[in-house]
Amino acid sequence: MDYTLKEMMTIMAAREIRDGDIVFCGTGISMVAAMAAKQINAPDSIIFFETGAIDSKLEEIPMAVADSRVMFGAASNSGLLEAFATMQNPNTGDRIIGILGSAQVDKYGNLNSTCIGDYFQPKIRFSGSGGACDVASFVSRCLIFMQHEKRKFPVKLDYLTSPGYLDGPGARERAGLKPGGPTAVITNLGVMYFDDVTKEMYLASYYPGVTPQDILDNMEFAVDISRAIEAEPPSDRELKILRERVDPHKLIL
Amino acid sequence: MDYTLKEMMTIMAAREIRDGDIVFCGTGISMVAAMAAKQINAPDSIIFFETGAIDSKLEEIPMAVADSRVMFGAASNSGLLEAFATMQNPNTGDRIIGILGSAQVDKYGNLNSTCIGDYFQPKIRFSGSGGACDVASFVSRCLIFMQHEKRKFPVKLDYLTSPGYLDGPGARERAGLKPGGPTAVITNLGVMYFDDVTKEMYLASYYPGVTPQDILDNMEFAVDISRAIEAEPPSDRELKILRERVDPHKLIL
Amino acid sequence: MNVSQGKVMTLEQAIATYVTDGCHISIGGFTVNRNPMAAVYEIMRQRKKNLHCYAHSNGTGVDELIGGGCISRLEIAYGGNGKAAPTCIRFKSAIQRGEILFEDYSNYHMSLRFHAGAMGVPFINTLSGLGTDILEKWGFSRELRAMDPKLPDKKIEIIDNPFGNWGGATKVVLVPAINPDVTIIHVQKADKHGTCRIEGLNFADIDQAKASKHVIVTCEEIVDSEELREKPEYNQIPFIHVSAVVHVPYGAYPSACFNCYDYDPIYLKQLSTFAKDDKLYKEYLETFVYGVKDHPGLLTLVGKEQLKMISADKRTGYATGLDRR
Amino acid sequence: MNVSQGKVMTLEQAIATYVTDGCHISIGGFTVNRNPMAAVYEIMRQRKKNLHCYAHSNGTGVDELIGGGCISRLEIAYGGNGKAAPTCIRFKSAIQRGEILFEDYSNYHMSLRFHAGAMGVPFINTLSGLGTDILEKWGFSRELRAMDPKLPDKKIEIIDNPFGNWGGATKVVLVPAINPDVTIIHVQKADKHGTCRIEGLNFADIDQAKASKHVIVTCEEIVDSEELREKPEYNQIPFIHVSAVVHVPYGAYPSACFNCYDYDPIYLKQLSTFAKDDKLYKEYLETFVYGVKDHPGLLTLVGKEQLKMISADKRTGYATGLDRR
Repeated sequence: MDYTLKEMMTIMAAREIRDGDIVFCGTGISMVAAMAAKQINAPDSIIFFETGAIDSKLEEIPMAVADSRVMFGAASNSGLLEAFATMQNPNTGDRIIGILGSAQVDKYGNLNSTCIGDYFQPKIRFSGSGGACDVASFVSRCLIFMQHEKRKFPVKLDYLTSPGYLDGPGARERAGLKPGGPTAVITNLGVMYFDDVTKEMYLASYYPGVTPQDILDNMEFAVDISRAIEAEPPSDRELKILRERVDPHKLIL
Repeated sequence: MDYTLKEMMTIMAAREIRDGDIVFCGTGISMVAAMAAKQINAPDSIIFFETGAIDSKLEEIPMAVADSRVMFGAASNSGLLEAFATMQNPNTGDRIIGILGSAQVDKYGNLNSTCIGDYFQPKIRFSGSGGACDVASFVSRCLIFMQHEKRKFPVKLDYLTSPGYLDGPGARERAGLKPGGPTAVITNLGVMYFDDVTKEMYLASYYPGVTPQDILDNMEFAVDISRAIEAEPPSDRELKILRERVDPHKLIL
Repeated sequence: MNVSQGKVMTLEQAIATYVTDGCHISIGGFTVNRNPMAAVYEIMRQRKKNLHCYAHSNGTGVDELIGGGCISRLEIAYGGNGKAAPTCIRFKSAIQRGEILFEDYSNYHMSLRFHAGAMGVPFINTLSGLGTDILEKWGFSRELRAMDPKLPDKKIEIIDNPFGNWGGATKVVLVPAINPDVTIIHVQKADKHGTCRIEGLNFADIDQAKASKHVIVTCEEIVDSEELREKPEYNQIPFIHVSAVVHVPYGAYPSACFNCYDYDPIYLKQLSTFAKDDKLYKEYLETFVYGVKDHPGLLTLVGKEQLKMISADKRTGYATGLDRR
Repeated sequence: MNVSQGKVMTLEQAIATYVTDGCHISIGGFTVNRNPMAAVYEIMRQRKKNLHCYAHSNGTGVDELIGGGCISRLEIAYGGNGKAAPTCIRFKSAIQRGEILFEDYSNYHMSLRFHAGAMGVPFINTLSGLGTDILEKWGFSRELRAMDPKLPDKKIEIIDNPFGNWGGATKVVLVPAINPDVTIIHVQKADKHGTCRIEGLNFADIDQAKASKHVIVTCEEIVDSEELREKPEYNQIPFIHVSAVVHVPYGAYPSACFNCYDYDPIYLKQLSTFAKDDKLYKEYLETFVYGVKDHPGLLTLVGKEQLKMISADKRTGYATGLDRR
């Protein structure tokens, strides 16, 4: 079956989600990925929003994390304070996997969603952290959605909004953060993981039709490509569920 | 009309409550005093419990601040965290008047509700602070109910559970507490206020049939009696409301 | 029953009384939901200036206040609106053009700062943001902070954990309390004394309200106190915190109000087109904000058809099947 | 729908699994309301020992656990029960005889400590207790604290306000977080996954539950998830925090459960008489606690008449006109 890049990215993210995971979702593709995981490979995962909704039914795709669609049929509706406490909490925090997007990511998985240029007089201003910095600070695993473009994978971020591995091994702990950190960067070309020892990004898989060199050409910094394999494209079953059950009105995909 | 000492004490306390006051109540006579004030002289006062009930209807007298009777018909039922925040809050805290009981009170209005004797091996152990220390720390005015007995008005407390004026003028501020502090000590013999300058307890009024000397005889420390007047006994109206509407079943009085 | 007589007033009166030029303000809601939009537009119509605004992710409301030129200083976690405008457009341009002073936080930072304000403590602590520029870059300088008694001396402080590594933390970030002069929230139900019942997510409305000196509640419905008092545990804000109660049906429009109506995708999409062009946005303001007398005036302009389209389904609380492309 | 299958179990099984000798425990409720009494009595029947108990004002439940010899260390704000026993009697005698290690806090201190535990921060701050012996006198010595990794190094810490006198505070008290091994609460309604709806005051149950590694929920009724999910904003504890769900009608008896039944003034009065005399209390335990197989056994002993007497009035949520002298 043919598939779009967005569908590929969604399925690659969904596959990272496991039964029992509590999935912190943003809007857009991250929400679709979480919904897809629940329908396809992790029925016992729990979708959860920073606005305070837990295990929402999501009969329709929400367009924002405060959309009334996240409130309907949830196990509990509370507020921001409770939602972030759930992430910082020693017992529930470890079960959470965050899904984030960003304007820039560096080789240690640090994210910038604040601005391009000087912070005080930016060339481009983005929305800012929202809950991203909090999630990245607290939870043990994070998936990051990115468009693979050179300027989005810079050597140095214009602004460090959300902590990845900061400046390398042990840096999170030295800064006072919980261990954990980013797990995977999922782009329109491939998927990158982080090395257990160096905490640097490396290419784990590239999509059919993409070469590792294509990927390197689209980043400011180089990554190890020696471990890369070609990614398994979405199966017919995965695509069918995605199209028919998750986003039938093509609101996001 | 004849009246009991308990009725006298209740009315003396009720008269200290003003319209607009948010009254923090404990159990027993303090609750009856708050209920009486609302029926008699301060209809626009608000009764409030550390358990989180605000403006409870109190169709029946509760026997504990967690009694289901405080939950019925309240404006809001929350929990301890919200209740104490209301007292520490800069906007609502100043409107609160606390009513406390205690095993001992010293001349600066500090209270002991923890133990007699050594803290670690006490001769008598009491219930401990509960919310008393919190209320005494936060709110701008406090009424204290006491039985007038020598051992209950000691020169030095066995344990300082709830802060009054600590060791005198400026001590609360030096300790880091909010200004405010105890307003009146209401006993079975009379009512004591605190001097604006020295922060020491002085006799403000004695009940009909009691002399200032009777009161001094029942305290370890001496207080200024030069400003004392005879207290106005409960009026017929006050007594009628107290008996017919506040505690018709004589659960407390 | 209580001292809260006389809190019910018109929106015009409530804004004129409690929102003064230069005051510190926060509004309730989140991105496209339960923003007190009627109040926001009234603030704009009354041409309030130099507001110091505290926002977590208060979306549309904050963006319009910026667009209307009402805000001069902004503490914010997220200037976005979901799909309608991933980055709020007037927010973005105001910052890029250097028109407002701004300072960035995370959503949890801002929630905790309101929580600290509501609790009456000077700060609260978290592990969020250690190692990031959110802690490093201060939008308000030390000099400005030292001069202005309404600003804390520092944006944040990091201290070592005085309890060793208790709780698994070696150090913590302290964020200072916020106590706004006024907070405006929009709720489904309130009584005339100001006790509120919020349906659906409460976002940070409760702490925002309790942290504030004055609270203006706009509501879909003013209900009898007795009705709310049948289930006191579902009334999140007791009347003691509230200064003004205003009955404003569709008071969150064009943002959503759970169980009442959805956000209006047509209005929001149009707005995001207008907002991208100064001239168009000016025309939009002249027509939709300054050009109407009050919120009912805006609703008339929008038309019954469009309001009917977003009316909430009883079962779901939103407009099921609404065309949101 | 989620990973919480298989949480429904018997009370015997839940206590045997999650309450182990020496573990750190807290129970829900306040003085005479919503104490998880069925669970308390089951703990006593299973002869659990050396529990480290965290209590604000958990009244009857804590007093019985002390009476049953289950508790060796106690952090507490208030050992009292309202009118039935202004000072809890077995608590009082255990302390006077030096039978347990204890440490005093205020109710807000304990609430904040659970709140910090639920939030995942090492401490939280307040102005309460400055200048008092609650901060001065430590029940657990520095030596004991240094030896036991489950205790913080210090009872409390006082620090200067790093933000000057922001918030009107020059210094603050820091109280360390509590993260119990297990918390037991009794609620009116829960689903089989553990999502809870508490009616009436929640006391500190929510933070106590969220701060704990394991949570045992006993409930009057196990209801369908769909029923609870119709009003998610009224479900205070989502299932992700809960380990065990046990259906125990009258599970708070002899304490009250709002909307279900009142406290039993006869039982409590009798209990306070028994508790004052070691021999009588021993007989009481043999008959009412160890002498019955389970909670239904206790209820049978008490008798239907007495239960009927305390059954809650639909309008008020308590037993209107109950003879409570």
